[in-house]
Amino acid sequence: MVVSTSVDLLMADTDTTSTAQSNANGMTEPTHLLKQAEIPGKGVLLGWLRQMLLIREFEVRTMQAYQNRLIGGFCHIYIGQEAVAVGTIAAVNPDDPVVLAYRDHGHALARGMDPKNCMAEMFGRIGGCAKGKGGSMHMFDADHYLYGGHGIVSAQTPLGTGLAFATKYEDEVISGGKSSHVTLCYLGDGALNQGCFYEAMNLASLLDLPVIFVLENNRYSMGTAIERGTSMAHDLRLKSEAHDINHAIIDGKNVLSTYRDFKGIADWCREESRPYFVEAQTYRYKGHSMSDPRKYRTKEEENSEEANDCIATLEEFLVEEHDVTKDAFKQLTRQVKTQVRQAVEWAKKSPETPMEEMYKDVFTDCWGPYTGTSKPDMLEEGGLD
Amino acid sequence: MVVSTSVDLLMADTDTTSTAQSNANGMTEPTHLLKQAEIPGKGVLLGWLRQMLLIREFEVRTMQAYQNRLIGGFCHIYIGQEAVAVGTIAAVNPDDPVVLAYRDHGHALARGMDPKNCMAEMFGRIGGCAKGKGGSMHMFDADHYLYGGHGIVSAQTPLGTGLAFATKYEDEVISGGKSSHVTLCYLGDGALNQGCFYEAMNLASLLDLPVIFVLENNRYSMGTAIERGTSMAHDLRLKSEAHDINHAIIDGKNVLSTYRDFKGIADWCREESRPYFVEAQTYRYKGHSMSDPRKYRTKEEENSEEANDCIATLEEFLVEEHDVTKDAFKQLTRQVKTQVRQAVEWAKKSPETPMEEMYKDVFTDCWGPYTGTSKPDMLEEGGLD
Amino acid sequence: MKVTTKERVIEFRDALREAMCEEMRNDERVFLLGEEVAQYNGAYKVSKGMLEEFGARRVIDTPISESGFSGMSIGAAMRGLRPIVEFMSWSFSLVAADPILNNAAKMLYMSGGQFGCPIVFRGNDGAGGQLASTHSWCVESLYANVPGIKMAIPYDAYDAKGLLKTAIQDDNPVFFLESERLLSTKCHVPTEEYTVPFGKALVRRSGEDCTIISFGRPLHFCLEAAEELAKEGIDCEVIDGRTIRPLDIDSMVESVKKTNACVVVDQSWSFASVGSEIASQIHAQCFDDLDNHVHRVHSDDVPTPYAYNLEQAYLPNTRKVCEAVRQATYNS
Amino acid sequence: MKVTTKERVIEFRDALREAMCEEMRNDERVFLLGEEVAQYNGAYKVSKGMLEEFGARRVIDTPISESGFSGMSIGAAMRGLRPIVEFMSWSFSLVAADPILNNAAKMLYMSGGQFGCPIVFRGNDGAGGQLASTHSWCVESLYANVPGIKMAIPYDAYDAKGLLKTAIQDDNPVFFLESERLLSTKCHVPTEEYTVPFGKALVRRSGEDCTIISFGRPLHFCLEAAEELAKEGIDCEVIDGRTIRPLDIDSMVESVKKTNACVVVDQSWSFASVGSEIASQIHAQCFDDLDNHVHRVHSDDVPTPYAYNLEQAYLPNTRKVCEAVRQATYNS
Ligand SMILES: Cc1ncc(C[n+]2csc(CCOP(=O)(O)OP(=O)(O)O)c2C)c(N)n1
Ligand SMILES: Cc1ncc(C[n+]2csc(CCOP(=O)(O)OP(=O)(O)O)c2C)c(N)n1
Ligand SMILES: [Mg+2]
Ligand SMILES: [Mg+2]
Repeated sequence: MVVSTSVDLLMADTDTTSTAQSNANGMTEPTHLLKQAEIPGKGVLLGWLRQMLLIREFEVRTMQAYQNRLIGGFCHIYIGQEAVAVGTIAAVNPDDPVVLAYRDHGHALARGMDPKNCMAEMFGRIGGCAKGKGGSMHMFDADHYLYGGHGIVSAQTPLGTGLAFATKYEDEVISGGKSSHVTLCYLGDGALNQGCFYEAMNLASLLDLPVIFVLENNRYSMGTAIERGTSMAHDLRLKSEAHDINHAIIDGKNVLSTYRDFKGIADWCREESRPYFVEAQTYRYKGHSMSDPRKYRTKEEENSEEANDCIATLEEFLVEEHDVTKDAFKQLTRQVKTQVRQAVEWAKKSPETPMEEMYKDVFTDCWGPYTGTSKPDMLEEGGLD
Repeated sequence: MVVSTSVDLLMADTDTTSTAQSNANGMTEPTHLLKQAEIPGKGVLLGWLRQMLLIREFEVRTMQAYQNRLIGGFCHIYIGQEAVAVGTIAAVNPDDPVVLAYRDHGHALARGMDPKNCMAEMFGRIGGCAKGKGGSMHMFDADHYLYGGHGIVSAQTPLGTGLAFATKYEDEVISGGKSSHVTLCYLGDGALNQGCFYEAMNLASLLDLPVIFVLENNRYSMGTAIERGTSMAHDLRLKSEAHDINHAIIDGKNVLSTYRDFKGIADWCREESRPYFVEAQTYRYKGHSMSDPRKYRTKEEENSEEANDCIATLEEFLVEEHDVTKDAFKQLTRQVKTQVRQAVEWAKKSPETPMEEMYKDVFTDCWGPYTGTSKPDMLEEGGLD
Repeated sequence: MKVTTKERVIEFRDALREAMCEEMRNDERVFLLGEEVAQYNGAYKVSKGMLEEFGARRVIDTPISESGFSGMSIGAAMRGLRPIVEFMSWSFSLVAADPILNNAAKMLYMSGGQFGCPIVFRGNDGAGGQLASTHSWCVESLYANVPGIKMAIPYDAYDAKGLLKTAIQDDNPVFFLESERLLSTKCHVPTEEYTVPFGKALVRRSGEDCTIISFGRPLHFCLEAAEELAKEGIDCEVIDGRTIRPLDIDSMVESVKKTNACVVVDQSWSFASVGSEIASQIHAQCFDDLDNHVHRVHSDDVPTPYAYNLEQAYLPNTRKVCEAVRQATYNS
Repeated sequence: MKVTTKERVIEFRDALREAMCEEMRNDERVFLLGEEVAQYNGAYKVSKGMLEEFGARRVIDTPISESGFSGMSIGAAMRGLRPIVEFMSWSFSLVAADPILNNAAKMLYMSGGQFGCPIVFRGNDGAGGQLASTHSWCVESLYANVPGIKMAIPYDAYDAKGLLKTAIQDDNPVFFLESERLLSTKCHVPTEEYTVPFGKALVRRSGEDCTIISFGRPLHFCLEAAEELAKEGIDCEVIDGRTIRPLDIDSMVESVKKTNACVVVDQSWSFASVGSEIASQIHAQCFDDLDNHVHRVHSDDVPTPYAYNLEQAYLPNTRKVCEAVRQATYNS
C-alpha cells in the first residue's frame, strides 16, 4: 500500500505576508516549505492502532450505555473519524493546547484522558473529568492541555485562537523567548457557517498566531449535506486564503497520511508562528447524535465509506509493511475491550456527583451562597481510582 | 479626460455555480458577461453633479449645526465619498431596496429624500424622516425604499440579504413572476471584520439572492487603517469568492466609471438573481465622526486624496465633453446652497418631537401603556411642509 | 383539561405545526426557516411534512448561521413578509442577540413608525434533559427586559396552537418559547381555527389560599403542588401567565387580592428575572393585601449542571413549589 | 466627597487608566485589547499613553470583531492570562453575547473547576448623549441574570480605580460598566495603591426617612434629589450599590429597616431588571418594616429615542427620583 498525501510537501520558500496564489485550476501553488515527516516505526503505529480501536470500542459502549439510559443529554459518536484525532494529535507535543467541538470523546482519548474519567463524565459521576457537570459535550482535562469540548457550534474557534494567543504571549512576552507551541482547534463542517470562525481566522492571521483550525469535514452537519449549507463546499481553500491563511486537504481516513501531512503543517506553524486551515476529509458512520435516523443519505454511500475504514487501512499497512499478524490485532482488540469494560464498570461505581457540587465552581472564590471550587478527582492524587 | 473602468466589462459567459477563477496575478478573470452601460447625456450628468454638490453642502451645514449643538449624538460626514452614493444609486431603479450603515446622509439625499426631512431628523424634530427618534445614523424613507441607516457595524448586511430575499419572494413566490429587483447594501471596510457579513454572503449565495454588497472602502475604520484590521486588505476579492460571489473593484472617486461599472453589475444581478461584492475605492475627507482629530493619517495623504475630488472630476468632464461653463457650476452651487439653507431653516422651525411620540411606534398595535403608531409627517399628505 | 371521547387530542408539537400550516395557507407572506426545518422535518419534528406541503421556497433549511438568518429574516419582515424563524434551541439565539434585540425589537421605533417587523422567533427554551450549561438556556429573563418585543410561553397543545397563530398574525416581533419537555404532551385541540389572545392569563386551577403564578413547563409542578397542598388544606389558585410581554398583571393582582398570598415560579435564574419583576409588581399593587412577601421559585443561581441528580435539584420542582407556598401562607 | 487642597483630584477616565497601568505593571499576564485602544489612545481616551508604556504586545488594537476578540480573550484567560477587554460601548457587546455569557460565565463550572476565566470586560454603558436606540444600551439588567459573572458599576473616580483594580485581580469574569457621562467627572484619588472590594455598598448620604438605592450614573440624580427633598423635610439615605453581582443586599436591608421606605433607581428598562430584583429582595427581607411598597425609577419602557427632549424625559432624572421618594414616604 502506498501512503498518498494531498498536500504538496515540496514547496517553494515561505511568504507569510501574502496569501497563497492560485492558478487557473484553483489548485494551491507552492508558497512555503513543509518538511516531510517520517512515518514512524511499528511500535508507534501499533500505538495508534490501539488508540483507534480504543476510541471505536469506547464509542460502541457509549451508545450502549446511552440506550441503557446511563448517559443523558446529547451524545455525539466519533466512529469513522478516529484517524483524524489520532493522526493529528500524534503530530504535536503533549503540552500543545487542544480545543474541541462537542463531538469530543475521540480526541479526549487520543489526547490521553483515561477512558474511566471520560465515561464517568457521561454518567454524571464525580469521577468524571468535569465531575459530571459537563457531560458528553464537555471533555476537559487540564493535565493533558485539553481545553474542552464546546457545545455552541464554532464557539471553540475564537477560544482556540485565544489559546494560541496565550502560548505565544507566554513564550514571547512573559518568557522573552520564541513562540514554541501550536494550538489545535477542531471544528465540524457546519461550523464554517458561523461568522465567529471568520473573525477568529482574521484575528489569528493579523496577530500571527500559531493555531491550526482542523476542519473535520464529514460532509454533514446534522442532516445538512455540506453543499446545502456552505457555498463553495467543493473548494474550501478560499475560506482561509481570504484571510491570508494557508489551506491544506488531508485524507482523514488514513492515519498515516494524516500524521505525515499534518506533522509538516504543525511544525511549520510552530516555527513560523502562523495559523493554518487543514481540511481533514472524513465521514461519521453513525447518526449526528443518538436520535438521528440518517434519512438524508443513502445506505450505499454509508457502505462505500465504511469500506474505506481508517482502522482497516492501518491494519492492512501493518500487515504488509511490518508483518503484523491478525492475531496481534485480535489481542489488541481484546485489550481495549477489557479496558473499556473496566472503564464502564469504574464509571458505574463512581459516586453520583454530590449535591454540594452544585454550588462549587461558579466562582473560584467564595461569596454569596457559593462555597468555592475544587478540582475533579481525576486531577488529584489519591482520587477515586 | 478618459473614463477608465477597473472591471473588465467584456467577459466570458456566465457561470454562477462556480466561483470566478483567478490567475497567478490575483486578477479576476472573466466568468460572466457584464453589459457595458452608456454614460448618460449632459442633463443627467448635471443632475448627478447637483446631487453631489447638494450632499457636500448639506454635510458642511451639518457640521456647522453640530458645532452649534443643533445636532447631538454621533454624526458621520460623507464628504469625499459622494460619487459612490450618487453613481451606484443612479444605476438602479427607484423601487430597488437600499440599506445603509450609519454614514448615511449622502445616500439618503442621493435616493431622493428631501434635505429638510434629513436635517430635521438630526435636529430631533417631528419633521424628521424618523420623527426625530433615529437621528443621524438612522435615515429611513419608505417612500424611497430606503430601509435605514444602521448603527451596529455590519448589522445591515444580513438585513440587506433579507430585503433581497423579500423582493425575490414577492416577485417569484407571491406574484409568480421572475425576480426583478436588486438590493443595494452598503458597508464600510470596518464591517469586513464582523462575522455576520460572512454569514450574510453565504446565505445570499446559497439562496441566489440579488443583493449587491457595496463596500465603501475609504481605507479607515475610525483610526484603523484597513490593513491593520483586515487580513488580505490589499486584495479583498477572495472574501466574496470564498462564498461564490463575484467581486469587482470600482473607482469610487469617479461618478462616471462608478455608474458605468456598477450599472453593468446591477443589471447582471437583477437578471441572474445572484449577489455581488463591489468594492468602491474612496476616501472620507473628514474625521470618522465629529470628534476625530485624524492623527492616524498624514496631511499629505489627505491632500493628495482631496486633489482627486469626485466633484472636480465630474466638472472637468462636463467642461471638456459638454462645454458646460464655470458659470453653470456656480449657479448649481448657489441653488444647492439655497436649498440646504432652506432645509436648515425648515428643520429649525419643525417642532420638537412631542412627548407623546415617546410611547408611539414601540408596537404597531396598542397594549400596555402604548398608544399605537403613526407615520412621520414626511410620508403624509398635508404634512408640515 | 377534561376531554370527552369525541374530542380530538393531539400533541403539542402537532399543535405548533397546525398553527404554522394554517397561517401559511391563509397568508402567502408567511414562511418558515431554520436549521433542519425542511428536509429533516425539524430536529424535533415540529415541521414534519411542511416541506412537502409548501415546498422549498416557503420551508427553508438554513446553514448554522443564527445571526445571519435572523438578520435576513428581519430584513424580509421590513418589507412586509412574515417570517417564522425556528431556533433549534433558544440556547443558540445568543449568537443572534444583536439582530433580534437591536433590529427586530427597535426597527419600528427607530424608523419613526415606517418599518415594522412582523416576525416570530420560536424554538425550544429551557432545560431539555441533561443538556448542560450552554444548551439549557431559559432566555425569558434574559430577553424580557427589552421593550419592543412580545413574548409567549405556551403550556399545553391548545395554547401552543392558539398563541402561535396570534404570534404569526401579530405585526410585531414575537419571541415564542417552547419547552422540549412539553412537545409530546397532549390535550384537546379543536379542529376549527381559533386563536388565543396575548396578554390574557388563564386560571388553570381556582383556589382561595394562595396564588401561584407561572409560565410554560413549571406549571406542571405548580399543578402537582396544588394537589399535594390541597391535602394539607392549602387551596391554591394556579395562574398561567401565557405571555410575559404583554403581562396580564391585572389578573394576577386580582387573584392575589383574593388569596392574600403569592408564589411565582419561574424556571429561569432568579436575578433580574421575570420572577423578580412579577414579585415586584405584585408587591407594589397588593401591598396591603399580602399576608407575607411574595415567594419565588427559580432554577438555582448556577450554570446548568449535566448530572441527572444535580439537574433535577437545580430546576424548579413540586417539592420546591410546595415549600414556597407553605412559607407564603405561613401564619396567614 | 470633600477634597482638601493638597489632595490629588483626577478624572474618572484617568482613574480607570491608573488602575489598568498599575495592574499591568504588577502582573505581566495582564493586557488590554479592544477597538482603537492602542494607536488611537482609546475612543474615549481611557487608554491614552498605554501603548507607549506597554508596547503593542500588551495594548492591542483589534478589528471590529467583538465576538472574535472576546472569545479569543476567553481562550487566553483559560490559560491563566488576564485580559482586559474594552468594548468601545457595551452596546456593541450584543454581537459577543455568546462568548461572554456562554463561555466566560460558565467555563469554570462546565470544566468541573479546571479552567477559570480571569477576565475583565469593560466599556461605556448606558445612554451617552442622543446616541439613539442601538447605541444606548444599559446592559446590567440584560446580563445580570446570568450566574458566573461579577458586575461592577463605579460612580466616581475613586471607585472607578479601586473597583477596576479589584476586577483585574479577580480570578473570575467581571463585567465592568462605565458611564460615558461620568468619564470627565473628578474626585480625589490617592496616589497610593488601593482597591475597593466587591459586594460592599457605600452610603453616599445618610438619612432617616427613605433609602434610595442606585448604581453608577443615576446616583448623581439621587444625590441631587436628596438635597431637594431635604428642603421638604424628607431626609434620604443614598446607597451606592457599587457591584450588582455580588449584591450587598445586607447593607440595603439594614438601611431600609431604619428608614422604612425605599426607592430603587436603575437606569435600565424596568422589566426583569436589577431594579425589580432589588425591589423583590427588599420586599422579602423588609416585609414588616416597609411603610409603603418599594418604588422604582427606570428609563421608560421604550427603545431609546434620539431627540434631546425625549431622551431627557426617557432617562431617570432628579424630578422622577423626587416623585418616587415622595410616594414611597407618603403617609409614613
Ligand atoms: C450556534 C449553534 N447552532 C445550532 C446548534 C445545534 N447543532 C449542534 S451540532 C450541529 C451540527 C454541526 O455539524 P458539524 O459542524 O458538521 O459537526 P459534526 O456534527 O459533523 O461533527 C447543530 C446544528 C448548536 N449547537 N450551536
Ligand atoms: C459592532 C460595533 N462595534 C463597534 C462600533 C463602533 N464603530 C462605529 S463606526 C466604527 C468604524 C467603522 O468603520 P467602517 O466600517 O470602515 O465605516 P466608515 O466609518 O469608514 O464609513 C466603529 C468601530 C459599532 N458601531 N458597532
Ligand atoms: Mg459535519
Ligand atoms: Mg471605512
